This record gives sequence, structure tokens and C-alpha cells, in this order.
Amino acid sequence: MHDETHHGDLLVILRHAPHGSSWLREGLDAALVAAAFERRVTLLFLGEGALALLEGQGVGPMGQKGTAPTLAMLEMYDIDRLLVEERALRDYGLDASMLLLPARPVGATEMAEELAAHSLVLNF
Amino acid sequence: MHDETHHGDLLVILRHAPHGSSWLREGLDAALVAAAFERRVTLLFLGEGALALLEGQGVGPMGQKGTAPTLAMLEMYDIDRLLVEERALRDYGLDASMLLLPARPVGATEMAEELAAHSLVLNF
Amino acid sequence: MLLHILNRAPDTPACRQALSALGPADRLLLIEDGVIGALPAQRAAFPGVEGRLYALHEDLEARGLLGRHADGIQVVDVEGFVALTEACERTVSWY
Amino acid sequence: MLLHILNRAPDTPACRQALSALGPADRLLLIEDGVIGALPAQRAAFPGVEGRLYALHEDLEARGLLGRHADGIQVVDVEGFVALTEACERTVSWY
Amino acid sequence: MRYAILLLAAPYSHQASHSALRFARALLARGHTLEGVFFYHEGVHNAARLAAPPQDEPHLVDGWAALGEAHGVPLQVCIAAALRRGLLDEREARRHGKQGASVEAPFELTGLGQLVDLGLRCDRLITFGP
Amino acid sequence: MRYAILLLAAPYSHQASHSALRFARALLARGHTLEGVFFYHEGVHNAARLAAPPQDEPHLVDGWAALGEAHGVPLQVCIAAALRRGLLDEREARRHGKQGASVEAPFELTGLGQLVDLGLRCDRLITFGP
Repeated sequence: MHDETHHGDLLVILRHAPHGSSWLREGLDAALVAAAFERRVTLLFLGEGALALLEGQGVGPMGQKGTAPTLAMLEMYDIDRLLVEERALRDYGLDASMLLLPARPVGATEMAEELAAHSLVLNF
Repeated sequence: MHDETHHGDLLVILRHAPHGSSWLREGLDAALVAAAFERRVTLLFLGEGALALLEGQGVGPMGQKGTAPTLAMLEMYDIDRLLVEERALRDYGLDASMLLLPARPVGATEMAEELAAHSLVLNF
Repeated sequence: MLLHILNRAPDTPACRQALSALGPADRLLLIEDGVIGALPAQRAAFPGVEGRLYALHEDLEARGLLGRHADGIQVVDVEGFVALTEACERTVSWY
Repeated sequence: MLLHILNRAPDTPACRQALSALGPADRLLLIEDGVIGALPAQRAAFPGVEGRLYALHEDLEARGLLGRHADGIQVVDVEGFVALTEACERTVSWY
Repeated sequence: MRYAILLLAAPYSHQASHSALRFARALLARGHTLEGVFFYHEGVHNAARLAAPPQDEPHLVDGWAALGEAHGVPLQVCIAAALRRGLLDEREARRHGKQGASVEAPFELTGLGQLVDLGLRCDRLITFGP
Repeated sequence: MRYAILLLAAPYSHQASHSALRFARALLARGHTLEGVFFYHEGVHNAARLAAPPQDEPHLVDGWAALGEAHGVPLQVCIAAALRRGLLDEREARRHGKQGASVEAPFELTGLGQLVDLGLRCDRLITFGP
């Protein structure tokens, strides 16, 4: 039913850094729920969202859990297609060795292709 | 009690455009209340806030009143010290003939001086 | 072909991200504070989007921007907004 | 001398506005998402603020940025934050 | 076509709720169906039954409720996002040992799975953010 | 010194409420006084008595209430901003013909004049925005 360029049901775009707001957590929750319903999910970490992948995050100063523990669970939910904006890695000086999880860097052209290749895009 | 560089009690900075959010309205409400309590108030329209001064605004598509009627009341409240960021006028291509009310354009240096010259700064 | 919906002004991360994810045939609709990008002085903010840039009539009007917007921007009302979502395969919102 | 408090990343209108309103002796404290500006790769975002740029320890730490921040940024904890507000005449928050 | 709306912004603070309600009315007027409105993130505040805006402003909570009842549109509020933000129906209030409720029908508290379901089942999902 | 805090952001959606509460505790620990916390814009949601966050997360509404009671800090909620957003005490609920209330003591609904008064009366006003 799907053509060869179809990468999955759901693309969740995460554009916010951890701890500063609930966007990242609420975006990840949507991804986990979709995966639990056996949907194929791709995550795209865009702009500040790339910082979600940084190793060494902790709890917040008031004991807020943050999102690193959720990222650690992605594999259990079979969410293994992780993309990260190339430009964000450059902007923040991040390289693969500093990331919690492997994510494939993508440029603008590839991002547009990913948006076109999913049945549903949720942008957080 | 105040030195000569003291421009008034309260500086209210308005950084949001009309209609898109309640920031502009809630900032103006704070300014009006302060004026009603006989405080001297300066308004600084910064960034997108400069668009609050544009002539020809109307109600929103759902009948939202917007903020232009409130601006028209500023004089009644003796709020007549209006500043607008020079750069914002340039960014949006605005000139004095397009504005509802006269506001004095200020550059970065003057903005810093204004912040220093008021007893209280509220940033909306 | 996708419809991208932008409700933020040009100098925001949301606008940069929308432009960077825009496919070559995708359309971009400016709504709410996004219509600030319709000002002629902001023209340089949307390179390569000629003929594919739309702005919502009602939101231009409320802000006093109707008639002050740049040439080449297609103005649609809310019915035209619905029509754009019909014509495009999917929508992505940037806020 | 004022203390400016910024809780947004460098590529936002809030950051541009804070820098543009910063007096020559004013101090700038990065908190919450503002500490993203403490990354060495973002150094160019704060020209002319050498020696007057601070970042909140707890917010760096929660994000994994402690030890990864640029030289020359002074790291203060929440007690240091209070001390900065004591030392400065007034504070202005940019968000 | 079958549409769904995802609303992520609170009323009054942002224009997004106005835009979403207006878009909903317009799509129905063009003969489409609206299979559901999902309220997530700060969008859950659109279900605040105690909202009391000034009388010369649009009443968004009532606007959604009227639309839902007139066209049989489910108004689904993410339960996890709502609880954190003080939006509880009577059942959840009891479960959390609180008196009173801040959400009532036709709004219904439901899980995020409904969002995924709506999004994949409908021809179009339109998101309105803050 | 005499401090005041202006909080403009909702809890859970933004970190600002956490930052503000933490700053409040720290200034009290350094021997200053906190003359009031003023909740405006989306900050009014910090007074939502029905908020039910997960038990492993900080409960900000309870946190403010405890701080207010322990140190005699007035917790002032802008009434105009609150009514629009569904935050009413019993008196306002009755006035608007609604059953129940979403704000209770030690939070108090009050006018914006209190913010101006606090700001000009105290040595320092610190704003926490979203």
C-alpha cells in the first residue's frame, strides 16, 4: 500500500530544548503513544530540540525529571529512526560523541523529503 | 528627590504585535493602571511592539477588539511619553505618517539610558 | 505538495525552521503574527518562495496591513485557507 | 548598573532585544533556555559583554552544559543570582 | 473530506484558539466533516468551564461547546496535559481527592492515543499552536 | 532588602514558575523579605487549586501556598487575567453565576494596582516570564 519513499506513519518534530518548557516532553509522549499503538515513528530533532540528545543531562533544580529518561526508553518502543538537523549540531557545536543516542544528521532538502514521506506530521 | 535624568516612575516595554497574543493588551493595562494611580509612565514600543502604533487596525476576525482603542485613550491618562525602537521602524518600513500616535524613535544607547532612568521597568 | 502554516514573525526560530523544511513545491501560508512577514520591508525574509507565499486576509486586516503588503503575496480569506488545505496533501504548522 | 535576565536562546527576538537595551556597565544573566547561549559555539552571539556575562549553575547542570560552557562566563548558583540582584540597582527580564 | 484539529494554545493568551474555531466553522461551511478537536499542551484551557471573559469578547469555551453540539464534533482533551494544569472533570476530581470540577461535557478527558488515531484516520489534521 | 516577584508563566508549560519559586526561597534564605508575589498573564495558573501533577513532579501550587503561609507572603493574582482564564474564587464564581471555584486562599484575586504598588514600594522586583 505504501510506496518506497514512505518512511512511516508519524513524524514527530521536536524543536524545544529540555527543561525550559513542556514542549519536548509532550512531543515525546505523543511519539511513545503512537509507538505503543504499533505505529512507525520517526523523530526529528530540529533547532534547540537537538539539545535533547546531549549526554549528561540531569534533573532540574526542583527535582524535575527532564526528558533524558524518556529518550532512554525509545528503543524499547521500537523508535529507532532518529534524525537531527545538521545546522543545529553546528550551531551548538555538538558531535556524535556527545550524544545520548545515535541520530542521523539531515540537511534542509532531506527534511523536506521526510515531511513529505510520512502520513502524519506533528510539530512540537 | 529625583535627579535630572529621572524620566518617571514606570517604563513599560511592549514587545508584541497586536492581535496575536494578549501581551500587548496586558502590558497596556498595567500602564493605564499605573497612570490612574498618578504614576508617570513611559511606553517603549520595541521590536514587533512597534506595530501596535500602525494606523488602520481593526477588530479581529472573531470580533476581538484589539489594542488600537486603548492607544487612543493614552492621552486621557496623561501617558504622552512614547518611544519606539528605530530599528523596528526600519525593519517594518514604518514612518511617522503611518502611526496612530507620535512616538519618538530611539536607538540602542538611548534605550539603555531609559531603562536606567526609571524606578521600575515592566517588560511585556 | 504540503501546506506550511506560519504564525510567527520573520525574525523567529519558527520562521527559519519553516523555510528550511519547505519542499520545492510546498506552499507557505502566513497567519496571525506571521502576516508581519507580508510587509514589503520583510521581503528578503522569504527567498525562493515566489508564487507560493500566501497571507490570511482577516489577519492582515486586523493589523492594518491590508493594502500595505508586498506584491506577489496571495491574500486568502479563511475559506481560501480551507481550500489550500484541500489542495495540499498535508499541513505542517510552525509556531 | 542593571541586571538583565535572559531565559531564551541566542537566535530569538528576546536575546536581540536584551543585547540592544544593555547599558555599557549592565550585567547579563542567562537562565533556563538562556543558558544555551553559554555554549562555546554561541560565543559570537554576545559581543561586547565580556566580563559581564553570567549563567545559572543549576540550569547548565540540568541540561548537561556544565563544564561545556565557554570560558569567561561566570557561573552562579541561585544564591549568586540573589546576590547579583542585590548588587544591581534594578533587574529587567527578557523572555 | 474528513478533518481533525489539534489545538495547542490557551484562549485569550494567544490568537490560536480564535483561528482554530474560525477555521473549524469555515471547513464545516464548505461541506467537510470535522471528526474531532484534540486539545493538548496549553490548548486544554479551552475546556475551562469557569472561564469568564468580558462580555464584549468572544467566549471561546462556549464557542467550542456550541460547535461540538451543533455538529456532533468530539471535543477531546488530553487527560495528562489537563490534570497538570488544573483541568479535571468530576470523575478525575474524585480520584484526586478534590472538590468540584473544571471541565464538563461536551468536553471529554481522553488519552493521547485519540490524537494519533484522529491524525491517521482523517484526511487532514490542522494544528494551531501558540 | 524588600523583594517582590512578578510571575507571568504557567506552571508545567514553562520552567519559569520553578525558577521563581526557587528564587523566592533563596532570597528568604539570605535574610531578605518577600513583600508579595504577583501572578499575571499566564502566571495566574499557578493558583489553580485543582492542579494534579504526577506525584513524582514538584507541585507548584502547593509550593507557593506553603511559601506564602510560612513567610506571610501575599500571593496576589490579577483578577482580570484570572477571570478570562477560568480562575475564580467563590465570590467571583457567584458573581458570574458559576458553580464552584478554582482559586482559594492563600491566593487572593486582586487588581493590577497592587503590582504597581509592589514594584514601586519594594527595593527589587524580579520578573519571571515564559
